[in-house]
Amino acid sequence: MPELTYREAVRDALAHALRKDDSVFLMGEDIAEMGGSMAVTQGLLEEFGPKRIRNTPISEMAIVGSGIGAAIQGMRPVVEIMYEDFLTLSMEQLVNQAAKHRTMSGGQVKVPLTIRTQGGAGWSPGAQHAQQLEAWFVHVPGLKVVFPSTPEDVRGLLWSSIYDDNPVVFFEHRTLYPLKGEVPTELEPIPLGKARIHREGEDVTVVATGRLVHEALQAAEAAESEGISVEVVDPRTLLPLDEETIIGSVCKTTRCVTAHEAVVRGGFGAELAAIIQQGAFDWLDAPIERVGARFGPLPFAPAMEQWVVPQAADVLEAIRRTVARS
Amino acid sequence: MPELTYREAVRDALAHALRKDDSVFLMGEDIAEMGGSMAVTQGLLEEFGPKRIRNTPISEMAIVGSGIGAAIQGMRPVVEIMYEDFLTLSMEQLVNQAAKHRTMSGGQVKVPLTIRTQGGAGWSPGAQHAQQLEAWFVHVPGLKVVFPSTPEDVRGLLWSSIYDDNPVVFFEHRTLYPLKGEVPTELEPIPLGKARIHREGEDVTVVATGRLVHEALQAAEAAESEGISVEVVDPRTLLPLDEETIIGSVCKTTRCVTAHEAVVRGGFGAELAAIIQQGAFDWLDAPIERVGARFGPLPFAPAMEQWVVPQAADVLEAIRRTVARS
Amino acid sequence: MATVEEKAGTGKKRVSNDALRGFFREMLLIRRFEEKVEERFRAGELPGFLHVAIGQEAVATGVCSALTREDVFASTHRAHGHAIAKGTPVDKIMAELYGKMEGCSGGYGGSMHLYDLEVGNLGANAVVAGGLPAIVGAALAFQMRDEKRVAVAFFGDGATNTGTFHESLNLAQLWKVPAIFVLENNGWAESTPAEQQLPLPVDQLGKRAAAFGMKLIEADGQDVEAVYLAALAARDHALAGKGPVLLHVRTFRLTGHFVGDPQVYRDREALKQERETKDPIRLLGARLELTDEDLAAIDAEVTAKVEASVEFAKAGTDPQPEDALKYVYA
Amino acid sequence: MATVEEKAGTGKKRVSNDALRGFFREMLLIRRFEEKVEERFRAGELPGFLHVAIGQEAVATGVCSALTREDVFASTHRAHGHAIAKGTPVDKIMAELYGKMEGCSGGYGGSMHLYDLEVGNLGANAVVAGGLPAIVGAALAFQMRDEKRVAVAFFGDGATNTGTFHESLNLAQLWKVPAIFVLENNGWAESTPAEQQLPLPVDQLGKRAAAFGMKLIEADGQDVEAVYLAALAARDHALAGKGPVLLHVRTFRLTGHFVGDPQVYRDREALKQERETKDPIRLLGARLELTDEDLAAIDAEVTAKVEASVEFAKAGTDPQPEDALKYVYA
Ligand SMILES: Cc1ncc(C[n+]2csc(CCOP(=O)(O)OP(=O)(O)O)c2C)c(N)n1
Ligand SMILES: Cc1ncc(C[n+]2csc(CCOP(=O)(O)OP(=O)(O)O)c2C)c(N)n1
Ligand SMILES: [Mg+2]
Ligand SMILES: [Mg+2]
Repeated sequence: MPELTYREAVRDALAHALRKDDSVFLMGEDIAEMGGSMAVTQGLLEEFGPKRIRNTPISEMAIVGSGIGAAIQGMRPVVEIMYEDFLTLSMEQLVNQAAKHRTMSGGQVKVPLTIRTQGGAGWSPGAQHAQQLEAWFVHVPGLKVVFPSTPEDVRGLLWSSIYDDNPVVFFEHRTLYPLKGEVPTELEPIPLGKARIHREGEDVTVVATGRLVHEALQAAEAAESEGISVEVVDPRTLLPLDEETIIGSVCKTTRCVTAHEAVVRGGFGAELAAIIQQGAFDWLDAPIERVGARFGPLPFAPAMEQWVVPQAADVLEAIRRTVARS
Repeated sequence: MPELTYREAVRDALAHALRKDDSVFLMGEDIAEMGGSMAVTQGLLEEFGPKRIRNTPISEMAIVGSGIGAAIQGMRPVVEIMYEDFLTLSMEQLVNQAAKHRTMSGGQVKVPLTIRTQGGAGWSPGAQHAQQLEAWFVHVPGLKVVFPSTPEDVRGLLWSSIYDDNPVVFFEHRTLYPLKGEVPTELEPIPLGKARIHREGEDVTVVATGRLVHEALQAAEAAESEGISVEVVDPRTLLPLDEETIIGSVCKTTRCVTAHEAVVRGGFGAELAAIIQQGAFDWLDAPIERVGARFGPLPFAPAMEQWVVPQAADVLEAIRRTVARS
Repeated sequence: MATVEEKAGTGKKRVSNDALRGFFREMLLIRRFEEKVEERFRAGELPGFLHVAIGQEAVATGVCSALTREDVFASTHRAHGHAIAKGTPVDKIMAELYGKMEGCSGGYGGSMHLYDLEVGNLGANAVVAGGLPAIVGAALAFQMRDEKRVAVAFFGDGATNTGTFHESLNLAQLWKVPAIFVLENNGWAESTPAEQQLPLPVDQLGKRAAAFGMKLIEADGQDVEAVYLAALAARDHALAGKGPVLLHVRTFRLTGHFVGDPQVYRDREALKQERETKDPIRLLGARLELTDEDLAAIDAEVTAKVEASVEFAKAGTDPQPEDALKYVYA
Repeated sequence: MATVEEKAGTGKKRVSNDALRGFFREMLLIRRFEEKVEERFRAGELPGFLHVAIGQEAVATGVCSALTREDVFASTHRAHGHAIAKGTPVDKIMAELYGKMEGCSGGYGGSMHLYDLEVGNLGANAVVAGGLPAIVGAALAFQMRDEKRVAVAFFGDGATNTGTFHESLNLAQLWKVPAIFVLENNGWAESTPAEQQLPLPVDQLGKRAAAFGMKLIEADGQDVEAVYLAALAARDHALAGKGPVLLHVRTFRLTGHFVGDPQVYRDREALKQERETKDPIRLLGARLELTDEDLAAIDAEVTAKVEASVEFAKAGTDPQPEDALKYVYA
């Protein structure tokens, strides 16, 4: 099996779709000559030309909104919002338009639009370039929400998102781009709505997303040496959510920790906790612990940033807390 | 004690603040001659004049953003976003600017801004005029989030919001405006962060917000006749949240239902459930049940709308479900 | 499209009298439809939030008559006239207002969300300017696929204050997509008059095109022929690859903002004057020198259509509650 | 403010040579600061995301020299020059870039969030155009309280494509608040050249003012005197109650978009040419006919300041991790 970085895996899925299908095209700020601010789209301009790899003005509403219009007309646009913090500028189009056209039209309209974006802390970006906002979109019927954590997943899920007939908000994590991992030789679609069990375990389930999947795996290793057996599950798709796998895992281990980089309050972990406490009520031996960022805008100075954002150690502590309950 | 409608109570708080304090002024679409689309600000133009009761263009970013700038310069603006669906247009200013200035400036800047808005279903508005989006803002450190359900609360909490030195997103519910209730003769501030126990009970706690407080009270009556004693708690302030009162109540009753009009998935009920399952783990005799809208954009036809949006009957059913668990 | 002839000797274009009579019929149909909506709302039969376009009929008819069935458009909260003019039968529109499955949006949309993909109605929008970006995208799709179609956005003067307006026109012009932006300038945003919401004098709102270097075409929105010819010119321009057009028409809202609006903010005398002098249907009727019998015949015909639409709507099927979630995902 | 004299006989204004020398010193200070930032970033000492304003010094100095301490401004991701020119000591700025408590934002902000309320810096913004609406609000507060102050927003050509820009200028003009919108047009938005992001020719971006009927003042952004005089005129206009001004200056970004940008998208030859012919510091030096000794002396002075700022910053205090949540709420 070949190895790709997370960045290359995204690019590979894009290139495959662009090759296969004339209706696929990309729009976003600086995605052409520069290859995107994260170098994800490098080389695509050369292969596919400026009509299909379109630099846009700084117009987050129009980027998403024109994607909607093109999608309704039968294209499969993949638009990029450079940092997810700037999704705040396209909420109207995402939430009132993309998510609702199908219902409002009584099923006449389809919006096969993919909105790629990225974010995350860990590089001193300050408060406006590091948020993790995926939880908002899980609250919006009509959208799908995907947040892959490995090269294999990001490639297979991006493919499925592009070919899904619904608007998909697709989150990438900035610090994962250089991460290497094996991928199938042939691009294999991964269905939306299937969780992935990264590691089996007996004592506690960690349900983690994005960067925290890797922190959780690290924490699981550490816990192992303390005699705690940890199962790590990545939902990968936040909406729709593979409740069966998640609840099944917790019923088995009887304990659960949720982990994401976003602030805890109002985060996706809340939804997970609510679902799990209901689905696994009779099995749970301890309260579900939530790991996430502390509740403040991200400060610039590295020492403060590091402390605000959750790390493997925070997951490990939560594992210990939940196991300590009898 | 005098009686006011919810609408009059909002107006009364605004008028009091405008009278007391030159730094208070209002901005929003159609709030002047027309008195706002919900007639909340009727009469204020006459008393306070067009410099302080300012009609704005249709510019939700600029309305919130100019409020931020004026607030930083020492004013206490109260801006109105006509429907909370249009908050989607001001998310950038609310989330990246208002909520973060204080931290980003290392404590130099204060943003004493109140953003009033309203929404809610029950009148066939269609999908773009009826969302309940309060949960998003609970996920944003730096904001406060208030959602009162009675005339007394809306008056006292609006006052406190205006005089709070932080940006407050203040939700009103459209169908509550005609609701009458007693209020103290003198306007009494209600501190942000204090829940209200509307009804004491022994068997199950319903934590409800907005319109659902009233549905919950109705459900509680009905449950009573079935021999179920229901406690109804309204957090009133969603951020900060009075966890002590809520958890205390559930520890007492051992069962809990959360209820809001917003869709269940990713809603404020998820955060409540996550907090309660942790804080009351050893007391809980049944999984926490969540009541909220079904997961779809609001359809227009009344029969479908009615079915999507939660009513007293849905709360009652959830109460029964939770009590049925042994 | 109606036939366009040369105005004898002048080199200017004109529309044949026959075509104008067709326009008259359609405008009156819209008027009677809107009046019926007001009436049925007052009778308590229509749920929701309704906005009629009384006074603005010439814009809907003038613009849509210049379009083909393949051309698409997005509308606003004030949507009925556009939908009728683009060819959706009034039966389906009225049924939608009654929330019936036979409605043009299956009862899911309501007055502010009329759709009809078959005739190119991409949806009315209850968010001011909310439909503009999609029109840029639709036009982009046509451009990328080399299709000879235009995409049209209707919106009001109030909408020109939104960031969405700016980003949409800007992108459209940058990429020279075949879009037409129809600015229906009635000088009001709900209760807020031009002076309180527009930094430019109301008649100069066309200057907004300058910010993008966009082609501006202007017409008297109460003169259906002028609107029609302007729309034809705009369409030609867009299809010739010369880029989008801002089509600015001055028009008049001869009723309240929404059905039931007491218009406390509006000068009664001025409104009365406007109703007398700016009514596009009266103006066209006078120009066509319609006799009373002519008029009565046309009126009877369109009124019957509207009455029938109410019957059709009332006889329609109410959706089942559980249908609510049928179309959340494709 | 510098003294303005009449240009002998012409009736035109000019700035005294002494004042220009002051401008020169400040511009060189900004330049040396920015170069030091690049150097320390490459040395791995500076965390985060940095953008320098090399080539745009005349704008910062020209505009800020026309302001009083009571006037306020909002800046962008490219913030250092503005902050220096408005009077924040370089020590405090450098300390901020090092994330120290002595920094002008206490280490909470970083390069893209420089604040200094004392001198009227309301904060740099990492969201393009994110600071513009607040400037309208600040100006509104001044207007409501009858204070003789202006509020200034800096932003780039790329920012003029945002809806936020449109809504802000529109509201400012509608209410005639004393705001100045300084459009630093360097013809690039990151890697995207003017032709790919602006529907107007790059030099005609001032036309955007027409959409609001806003007063437009233009100046050569590489000529500090011109910028200064234009800013003075803008300030007079705004304070006279005549409304806000769009101050459009054409300038040049003589480095990458961010520190470390390999500029793969940029023509090397054109960049070299620009560096040779458009450098505002060289241009001013030539005009002032500074001798080599003059130049060396000024350079030594500002370089020493910058070196000292690095020492100051390195000797600063790192915040404690738990300080992170100190200012979430007031
Ligand atoms: C973004 C947004 N803000 C506010 C509203 C409420 N609203 C509905 S119609 C309207 C006025 C629109 O004015 P204009 O664009 O001129 O259209 P007109 O009603 O005159 O046809 C307003 C403010 C809305 N629907 N969407
Ligand atoms: C809303 C938003 N979109 C995108 C970005 C990413 N970004 C940062 S700077 C920049 C280019 C800005 O161009 P311009 O306004 O001309 O300023 P300049 O960098 O040329 O000084 C972009 C796209 C951002 N910070 N904010
Ligand atoms: Mg209007
Ligand atoms: Mg630029």
